[in-house]
Amino acid sequence: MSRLQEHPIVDFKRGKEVTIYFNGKPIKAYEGETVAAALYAAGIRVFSRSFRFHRPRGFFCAIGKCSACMMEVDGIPNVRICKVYVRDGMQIRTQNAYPSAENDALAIFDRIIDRFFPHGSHYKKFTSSKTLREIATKQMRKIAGIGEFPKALPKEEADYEEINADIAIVGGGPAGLSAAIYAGRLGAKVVLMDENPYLGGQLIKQTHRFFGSGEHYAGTRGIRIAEILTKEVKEIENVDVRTETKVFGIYGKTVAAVEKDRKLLKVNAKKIVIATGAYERTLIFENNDLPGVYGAGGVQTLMNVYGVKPGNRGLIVGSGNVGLILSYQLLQAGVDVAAIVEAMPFVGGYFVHAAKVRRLGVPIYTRHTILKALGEKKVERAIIVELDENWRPIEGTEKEIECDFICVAVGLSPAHELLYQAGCEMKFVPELGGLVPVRNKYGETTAEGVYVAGDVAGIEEATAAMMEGRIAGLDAAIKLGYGDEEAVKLRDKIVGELEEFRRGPFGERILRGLEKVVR
Amino acid sequence: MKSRKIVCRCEDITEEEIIHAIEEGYDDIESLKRYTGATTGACQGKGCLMHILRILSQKTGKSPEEIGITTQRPPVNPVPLYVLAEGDKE
Amino acid sequence: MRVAIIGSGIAGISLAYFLAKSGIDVAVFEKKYPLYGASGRNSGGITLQFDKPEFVDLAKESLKIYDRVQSEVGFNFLYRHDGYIKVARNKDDLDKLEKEVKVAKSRGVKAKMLEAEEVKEFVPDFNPDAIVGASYSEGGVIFPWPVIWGFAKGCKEMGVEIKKMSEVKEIVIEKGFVKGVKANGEIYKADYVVNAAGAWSNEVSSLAGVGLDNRIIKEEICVSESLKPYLDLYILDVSTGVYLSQSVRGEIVGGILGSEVEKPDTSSSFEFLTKYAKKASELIPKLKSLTILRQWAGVYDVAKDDMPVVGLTSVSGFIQFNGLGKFGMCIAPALAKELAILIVRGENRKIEKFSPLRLKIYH
Amino acid sequence: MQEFCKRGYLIEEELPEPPSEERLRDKRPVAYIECPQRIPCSPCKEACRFDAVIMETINDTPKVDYEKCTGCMACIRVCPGLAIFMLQIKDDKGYVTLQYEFLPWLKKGDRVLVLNRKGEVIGEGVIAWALNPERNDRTQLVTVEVDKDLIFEARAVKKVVE
Repeated sequence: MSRLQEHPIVDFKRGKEVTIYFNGKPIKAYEGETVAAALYAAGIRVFSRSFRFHRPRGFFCAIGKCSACMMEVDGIPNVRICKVYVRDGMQIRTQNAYPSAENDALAIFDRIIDRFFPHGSHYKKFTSSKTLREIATKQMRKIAGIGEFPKALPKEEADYEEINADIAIVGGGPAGLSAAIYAGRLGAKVVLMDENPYLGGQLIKQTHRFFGSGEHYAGTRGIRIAEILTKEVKEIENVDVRTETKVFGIYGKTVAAVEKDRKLLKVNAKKIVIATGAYERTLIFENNDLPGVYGAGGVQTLMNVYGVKPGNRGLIVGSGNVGLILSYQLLQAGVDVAAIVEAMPFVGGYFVHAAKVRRLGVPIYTRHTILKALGEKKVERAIIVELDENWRPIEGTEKEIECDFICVAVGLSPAHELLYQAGCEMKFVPELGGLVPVRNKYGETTAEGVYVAGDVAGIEEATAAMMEGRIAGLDAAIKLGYGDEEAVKLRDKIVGELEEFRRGPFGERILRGLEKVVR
Repeated sequence: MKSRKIVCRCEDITEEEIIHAIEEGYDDIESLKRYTGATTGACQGKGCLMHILRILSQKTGKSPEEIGITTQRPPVNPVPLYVLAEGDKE
Repeated sequence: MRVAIIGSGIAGISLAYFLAKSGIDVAVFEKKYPLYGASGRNSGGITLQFDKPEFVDLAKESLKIYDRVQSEVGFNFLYRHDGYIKVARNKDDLDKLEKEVKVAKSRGVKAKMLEAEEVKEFVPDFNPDAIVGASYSEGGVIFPWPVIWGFAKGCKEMGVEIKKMSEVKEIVIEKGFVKGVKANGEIYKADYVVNAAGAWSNEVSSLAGVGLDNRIIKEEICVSESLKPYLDLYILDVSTGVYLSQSVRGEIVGGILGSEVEKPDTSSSFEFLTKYAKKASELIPKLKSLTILRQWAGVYDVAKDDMPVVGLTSVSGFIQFNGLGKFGMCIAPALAKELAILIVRGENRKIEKFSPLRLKIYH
Repeated sequence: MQEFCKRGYLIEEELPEPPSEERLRDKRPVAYIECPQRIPCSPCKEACRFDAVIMETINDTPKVDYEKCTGCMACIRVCPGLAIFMLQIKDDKGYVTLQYEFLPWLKKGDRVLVLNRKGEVIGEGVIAWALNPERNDRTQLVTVEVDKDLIFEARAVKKVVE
């Protein structure tokens, strides 16, 4: 069993034991675990089969944003089991695979489909006669489609609530929490929404001590900072905190969300702070879809939140802070780290993070990248290769790495969707990680009254996210008439601190990016 | 298992197929999206939009800014109908 | 003879196909990318049941054209001839369906009325108590995207140039005669300019100084996550405007018939989602267990008398091909074939009744 | 980009200037900070009550005034980068105190393998002192007794599994 019984930093509080049924087979699980974590702990790696080639797909993002873990749960199709908590007697079935995702007869497609149905042939083959086209279309329909039409109505009773608020804050991570605390303290009526059952966003997975200044909890573990900020926000009664609340759309100044998968929440706000963080970047290499290839965040969630070991020996791709910290966290969970590969000629993250793992014997291959993942239904080995100056693999430098999982930690991209919906002017800024909004120094975007803070404004440290959150929260409340000159002074003091914080070499790249978007 | 470089995990599109579609003339992001189906699957582009942008930029020589991205529509994540129905206050 | 067509939707692209087949030199000017307009945003519903006999004939002819073109260009439009059901929730709407069924049958189309219970034979989980009756006719679901790509493929193979990102900013007219169009700063000489710009037709018409005040309708639509085959035919609830079908890829595609707007606008609204979810799940309760993956919107234009606007105008060489309303996919190909004849020969009595000169323009 | 970022570890010439022999032989250990990169991080400076850690701005590398340093270990408790080591020499024995965050926790008397900055085992050592992890939010401080010449080599320990 790959459940961690003990961990140096995190105490895993396992709930009552329950039994869930996976394709009819009973599986032991503990309340508080997601179905995905429970199946993974039971050694199940293949969660679904891909749409066209029927390749095996498994646990990947762990935050309900990809399609790899969609299954039928109690008769309801296309449910992402990484966001569903175990309940006793649950019936879980894999989809679009016969007899099951583990052993799928249609897996043959992966070998033959290129010869008979190269891409685009659904439009270009069997077109000569009407009958031929109709037969082909009927067959295509049968093969297409993922889940089956629902066999049951939802169990829960739906509900609806409409709230009018001064400030709606989307995302309860370091940025959103800071915005809610500082706006709430000025008296503004705030609604803070986060899709997880816990507040703190990324912090909850960061078991290491944080960098930055003491004033922003530096030297404290990420998970402790989450506890501190959560306590602070819950003490302010004019801040209405809604967890397990997924915001799905912004329509003008209306924020629409689904709370606890059963209540439709409509928040009409005067100001909106978008603090939805970022997604993991994926990497394109051969068999990058094999179960066992994970984003770093997915592994951190599985290991640091649900206490399930991702495997026994991992390869880490990318030596930014995330890759380096993750390697250290894997060692803490008793998981071996075969190596860290980095395409650049030098380590991407802070040197001290590299030194931490180097002195524990983890090799770091700079100027290297992953060429392919190997394995029948899950990762069994990986091939890494050396790169020349213009980033091209050098023939003959291939090395085989024994590993049973691969973590891709090659950076994050801001979650831009809601900003486009709100009508913000956006720009593609590589230094900030991707698509970010134009805004002023208080974080207000070109969409009047819509603010942005944290990684969604540009990929940076959690300390910067907290500062940006405080500034946005203060400015939004001030513009609504809350607070006095003290509040204005505090806001401008933090703006100064943020500029100071970004003045080091690591801030150079951020400043270059900000020049393109801050007006 | 055949060796493939998967760009769009939800619609199962390889890098080779994306490049092939661009060469066939679907060389603006909206046509490429519709012809290959990339970014239209269950994750609505969260895993592949940035790669599509990169590949298009490399193939057409245009900057990501010129290429632009597909229209970002609600909902950001799938929304249950039975919950939405509760909001119809006719 | 050179023809410049403004708009690469089903109207513009099928006209380009027919003109090219008669050896005419054609260029299509698309403001954005093919499928940007209504032709790329609709749910592909194909019906042969209308309250106007002209529409039934045009729809029958268009279906034949689709079949022929798919073979000619070697492109499958993924059309499924599984039928089209219209349901009514009140007596008045039911009476309208009865009239439509009569008109359809009078033009040789298989159509009949259904009791509420009978709908369950076509849709297993249908809730008969939600309606008072229904009609069934020939028709089904086509996939609009390959339709446009298929025609475009045929056009390109015949030398037609389809210019993306080429908005026509000016129509060059000298002494009442069309001389060409200006796009991306270049003049394209042409003897005929065809206004097939859908919801933007009023704007394009004013470039030629020809009055046109078609109403602009915005319609919102959405898709669920992908499912195995469940719904074969197309369902339209004429009382609430809600329609449902399933795409070949497995998503349940659904929307609500549109309402008039000032100018083209394809933004999404919260109210659409809640109304659609309520009304659609009243028809098929188990839809409640589905999730909506994406919502979007399209815009189309319809003339004041709800008839297509096809033919010559006061400015010689400037031709209208718009006002097709929500039936573009059903009737455009047949109209395009006749309009091509009108352009080549100079007159075509078959489409006389759709001439723009019938319209009294107030602006 | 500095050379050490290509390797992931410091070599001889890149090490900060060491404390004097006399300070090392004092009965109080001295803080030795291996933090060569300018990053926005200041907990060590903020934790020190004796102004022994010098940093003008948050982005400067920390410099230790070995005379002012009292060996109180406030800084090593909070360093996020695990970059601080307390050094001391008694007779021919050297003592290195480092942060330890692995299971099983270490106890006085445990025999451990001693590793250098490249993760190579350079000998064995004995744990002379171990702080209860609960008293420092799960970062145990352990002092390993090694040969006195190794105090600028010994940078990590692994419990010898009997």
